[in-house]
Amino acid sequence: MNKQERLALFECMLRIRRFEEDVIRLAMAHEYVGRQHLYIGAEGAGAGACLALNKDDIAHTTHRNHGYLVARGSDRMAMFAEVLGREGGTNKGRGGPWHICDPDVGFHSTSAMVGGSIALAVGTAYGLMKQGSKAISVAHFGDGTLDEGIGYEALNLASLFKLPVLFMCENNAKPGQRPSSMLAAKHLSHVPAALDIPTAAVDGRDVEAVHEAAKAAVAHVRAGKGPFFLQADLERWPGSHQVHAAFPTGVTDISMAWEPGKIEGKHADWIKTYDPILLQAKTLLGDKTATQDELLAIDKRVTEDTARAREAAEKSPFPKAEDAAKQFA
Amino acid sequence: MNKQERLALFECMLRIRRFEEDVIRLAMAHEYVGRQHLYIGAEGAGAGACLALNKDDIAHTTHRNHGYLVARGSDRMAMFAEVLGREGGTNKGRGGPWHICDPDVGFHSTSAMVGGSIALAVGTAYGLMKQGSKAISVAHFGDGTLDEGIGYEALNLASLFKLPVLFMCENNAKPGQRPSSMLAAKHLSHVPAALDIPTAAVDGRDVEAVHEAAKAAVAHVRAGKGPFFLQADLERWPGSHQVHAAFPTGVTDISMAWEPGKIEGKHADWIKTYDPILLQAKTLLGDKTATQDELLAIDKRVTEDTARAREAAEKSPFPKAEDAAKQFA
Amino acid sequence: MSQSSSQMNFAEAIIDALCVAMDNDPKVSIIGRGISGHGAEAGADKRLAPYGDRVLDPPTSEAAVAMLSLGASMSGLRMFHHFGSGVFAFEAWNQVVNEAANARYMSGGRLKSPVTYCMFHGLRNGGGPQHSASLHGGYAHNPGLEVVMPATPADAKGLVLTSLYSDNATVMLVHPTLLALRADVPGGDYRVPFGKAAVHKQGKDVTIVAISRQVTEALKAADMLAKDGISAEVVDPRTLVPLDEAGLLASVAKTGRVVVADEGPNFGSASEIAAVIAEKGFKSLKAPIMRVNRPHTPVPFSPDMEAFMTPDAEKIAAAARRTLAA
Amino acid sequence: MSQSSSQMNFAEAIIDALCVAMDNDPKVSIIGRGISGHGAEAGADKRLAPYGDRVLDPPTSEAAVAMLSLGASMSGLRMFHHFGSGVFAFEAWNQVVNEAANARYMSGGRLKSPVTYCMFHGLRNGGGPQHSASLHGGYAHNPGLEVVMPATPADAKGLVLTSLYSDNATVMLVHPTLLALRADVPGGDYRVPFGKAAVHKQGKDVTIVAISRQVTEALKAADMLAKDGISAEVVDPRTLVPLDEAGLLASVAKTGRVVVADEGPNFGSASEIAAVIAEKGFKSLKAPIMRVNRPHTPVPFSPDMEAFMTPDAEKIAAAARRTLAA
Ligand SMILES: Cc1ncc(C[n+]2csc(CCOP(=O)(O)OP(=O)(O)O)c2C)c(N)n1
Ligand SMILES: Cc1ncc(C[n+]2csc(CCOP(=O)(O)OP(=O)(O)O)c2C)c(N)n1
Ligand SMILES: [Mg+2]
Ligand SMILES: [Mg+2]
Repeated sequence: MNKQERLALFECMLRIRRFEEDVIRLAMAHEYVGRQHLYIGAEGAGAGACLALNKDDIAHTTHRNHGYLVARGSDRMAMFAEVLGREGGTNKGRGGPWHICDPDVGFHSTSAMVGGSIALAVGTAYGLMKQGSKAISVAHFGDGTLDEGIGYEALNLASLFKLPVLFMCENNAKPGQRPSSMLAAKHLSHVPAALDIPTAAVDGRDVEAVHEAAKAAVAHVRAGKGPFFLQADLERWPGSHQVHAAFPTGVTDISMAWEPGKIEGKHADWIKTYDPILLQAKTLLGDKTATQDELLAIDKRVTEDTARAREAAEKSPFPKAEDAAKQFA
Repeated sequence: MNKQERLALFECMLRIRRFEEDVIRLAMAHEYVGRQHLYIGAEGAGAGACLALNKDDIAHTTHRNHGYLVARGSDRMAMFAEVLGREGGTNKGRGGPWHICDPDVGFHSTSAMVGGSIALAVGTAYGLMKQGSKAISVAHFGDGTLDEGIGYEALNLASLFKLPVLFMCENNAKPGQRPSSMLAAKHLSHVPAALDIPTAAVDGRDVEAVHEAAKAAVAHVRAGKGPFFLQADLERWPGSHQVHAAFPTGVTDISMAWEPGKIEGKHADWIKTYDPILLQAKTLLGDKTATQDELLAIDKRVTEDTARAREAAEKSPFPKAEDAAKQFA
Repeated sequence: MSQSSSQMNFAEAIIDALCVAMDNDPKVSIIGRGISGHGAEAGADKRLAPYGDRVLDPPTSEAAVAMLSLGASMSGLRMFHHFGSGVFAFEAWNQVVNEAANARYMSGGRLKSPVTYCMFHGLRNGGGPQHSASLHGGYAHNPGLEVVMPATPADAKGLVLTSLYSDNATVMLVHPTLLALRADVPGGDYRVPFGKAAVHKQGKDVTIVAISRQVTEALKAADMLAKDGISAEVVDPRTLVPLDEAGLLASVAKTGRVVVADEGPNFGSASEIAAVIAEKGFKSLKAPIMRVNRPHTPVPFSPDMEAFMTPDAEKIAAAARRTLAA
Repeated sequence: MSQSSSQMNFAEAIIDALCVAMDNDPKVSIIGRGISGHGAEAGADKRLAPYGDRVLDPPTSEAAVAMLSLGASMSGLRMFHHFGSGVFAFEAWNQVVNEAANARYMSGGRLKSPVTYCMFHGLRNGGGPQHSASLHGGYAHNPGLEVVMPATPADAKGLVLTSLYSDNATVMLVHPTLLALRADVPGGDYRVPFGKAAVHKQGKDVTIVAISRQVTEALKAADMLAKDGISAEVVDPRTLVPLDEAGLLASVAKTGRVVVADEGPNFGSASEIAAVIAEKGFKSLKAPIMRVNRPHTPVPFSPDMEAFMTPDAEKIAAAARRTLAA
């Protein structure tokens, strides 16, 4: 990968991180309704996969969807506005944070039902195939999807009809803490493999490894060889299910990549070992691909853009309450 | 296996065959409502498996359920009465032929939903385990059950919680004719195997082979080693989905086992190659375990018992129509 | 190619509508088999053979297959999805009432979901407890879906075509005992508007609101009543969502008496129609609103018991007489 | 061990009932987690810890897990099964409405199916289109199930215990916004009979029939109305199936005016209650039957829009005034 590509991955992860941090700020500043499902800590998987797609490829995501949309360039002001239920939101405030929808950047319905996105993505793949499109379909989902029978059914349909769909599974199941899946399979990939779907697994912390694996998987699917199951293994971010707005691992300070002494607190180990952004920053510096100043400059730009979008969203109006009863004809 | 065991298997298969033939006669004689799902042709699998169970083991079946109930000694008069919707039926006429229920011989609810029996059987296994019973649970189902997500979920639950359940799968899927399952797996057993469940496959035509395999599988489950998946491969009987009462392969004449010349008609090949009763008759005669007269004597007795039960059922009364609106408190 | 107006049965009318749509629009695609049922009318399906892989026979995976149709519809196809027996669609309940129903609204109108979920419903002779459910009330109860219930071959054709060209998810419920019903059916791209009730018979003494197969029974009941000099009006809403409240209320304003005939259990369509009239038509009511629907227990297999559960012309006529006596 | 009559919140009352049942009967077993919800009341679940593996935390496989509970109940256990958000139970719709609902009847009464399916329902602040469904109307529509909806901590305890000891499958729907509600709750094995409405407030001018959370809103509305000298009676059926028709009709006979308050959409519980009164209570009616329930569209996330969708005291009081003006 050349410098430009690698920095693009870095910037993409930062965009996601700063976006989610601002979602937490919104939740603190406004009487925020609904539960947050943040993408912090999974940026390596999301950025690595999304940057391997073409603009016209269509993805379906779960309720933990912000990262993918930011990665593919959805308007952040409209996304923040949706998080706040404003008329200017991606879904005019009707959907809310779990259902952000942006066909302009290749996102159709996002389902908050475990097992929803994988089956919709199979349907999109069917639709693309029937319409003779060169685009492919992508399902972003977590290991929990394989607990649901519909996840299994969807894999079977894709394999049976050789549909152009990439199954992008983020596995953060972990014995000990209640995992998000309880599968008797010794390895998640045994399920797609049993249904004759080729699989690969990659360390989700390593954005560059994910990106390479995703490019190969996308090539397989685009070549008409049928579905592919790519699994990115992750360590759940301590705040990934938080009910109340908080920064359990603090606001990310990328200089921790070169000043590890700054890392502290009860989740210091997670930050040191699992933060994909700090990890890539280290590699970029390590092999002299980038300087600290370059990384800080990217961060400054991203942070400011994000804040501007958030502030615009906060000022934007709510929809008219009585329009709730209007269907879209 | 000693002579007694082998003849018991033979008689059990005949009981099933003569019962189903009389169901066809009932359907011809009465304005029969509902569709028939007959067990003809699968007797090798049903008899072989059921005779490996203890009386207190509990089974759940699909709508193709007659064979198992007959095999385990359910009162045939009450079964015929249920097929006719009479008050004296196993379910007081409320359930009908697809739902025959007889707890006295170890049959709880039979579901007509594909995927129903397997999941109920897992629940029964859970209940037996919690109550410290030595009995095991059995799910009788067809390959179609693995098309349903709930089939996969049920397998996962059984494996996760090491439940005492035998998965007895009758596989009659066949490329060419529309199969009863459309699974991308190269082999059905890859699905339970992916979920870490031990599996075995056996030729469902060979009642003695099924019986040996079932005994081993039952021993595994009863020993507390968790679930086992046993697959019996079958060739679908030409009438297995018939809408109108008919004898596509004629009324079985066991002397065809020694006078193959009698076999004729458009389904002669099925009769020659796949009728488990004629096949076992040949082996029993071949190794001199039984004489033609012994087999004919068994058949005469079974046929007469069955006819008596059928005639009694035909004379039995219908329930009071208005009782339909009464729940069972 | 579709024929010009001609006699055909209900099953043929549905297939005719699908052929018209597929001929006019390459984006129309079908999932399912046995669309004409398993009886004598099943042959109608043969007309679909020439469309090859535009008709997909799916595995027995109702939930994922329902989502396949929904996802495909979002990506530009117009999907006609047939579940077979409606009870199989229970396996895809979340996918229809919580995914498809919300898809368009939830996106702020940015996504279209032109998918039509079709299925057989109701008491069908020997279905027994697990194959006799009425599903229309349940679908209508979940906002976001359009719910349509043709009672005649012409409406079957017209509602299939209107459903296919609606950008919201639609559920169409067909009573298997209607498949053989023959009548005149308009040719070509014939559409029946949603939310417009059909008055099958004018009358002045009592309004019989009937749905799906009960329309046939209501018309029989009207004939029985006519013999006693009672003039019954038979109104069929045709679509439950949207519901033509004005149409129903207009009839009630004329007659002042109402019988609602629907096969479904309580907490359903008959309840809703009665409730709407009790709220918005109260002033014109001269007598209690009678419902003729199934008793609130599972459906037994035993034939006489099933008949006891099933609304029919006699029961409707008796209810009409009760309102007139009240 | 259960306390003698004492103040506790709704969540604690449910847990108390479960502890009483498990202490008295080794066959009682629980499937699920988060029975007390995710709010401040969640702590109540801690009382279940000592029961160890009599409480099973299942995978996210709603359909098969629902059948696990049903099968286990047939084999002798008394199962309390909690789905969490009711919308997740949509994934097990067939298993509850077509398997559990029919199990006992279909067997001719030979099988028992003592399983209680519990879940959270309704508009809960920010649930958005996919997490705000009302499910009670849908369950009540499918015959064979008993459907119970506690509105007070005492009823929550008493209905849990009655459900556990019923040999038919029961569905219990809990409104998450009620979990913190505190009130006096009887100790020990306290049972609330099915099919017996509770009159929370006597009145003579108008009957407000309210369910679940709407009981609280109806009582607030009654206070508002009292200020204008309007005397409202607040009746809570408590169980939808069986429905205490006589109890509702007795109140209507007294007041002649009715408002039905229910969060659910049309074609549901409010419809059924209105229909029953329009048929069997018609003679006593002086005015149209008003329903206060949610508009028939999906539920938007935007807070003011959600509030617009949600029935509350103001809307109930306004409806009551309309019936009195009519
Ligand atoms: C059908 C359904 N059942 C249950 C839930 C509740 N739920 C929300 S998130 C979640 C865990 C999902 O795990 P996974 O898909 O791996 O995502 P993760 O949270 O691990 O990123 C569950 C069970 C749901 N949303 N949908
Ligand atoms: C949930 C559900 N979907 C569809 C059906 C319709 N159906 C009845 S039998 C059958 C095939 C079942 O195949 P299998 O289980 O292998 O049994 P077989 O007929 O081959 O013995 C189907 C799909 C059903 N009964 N239930
Ligand atoms: Mg996960
Ligand atoms: Mg099969």
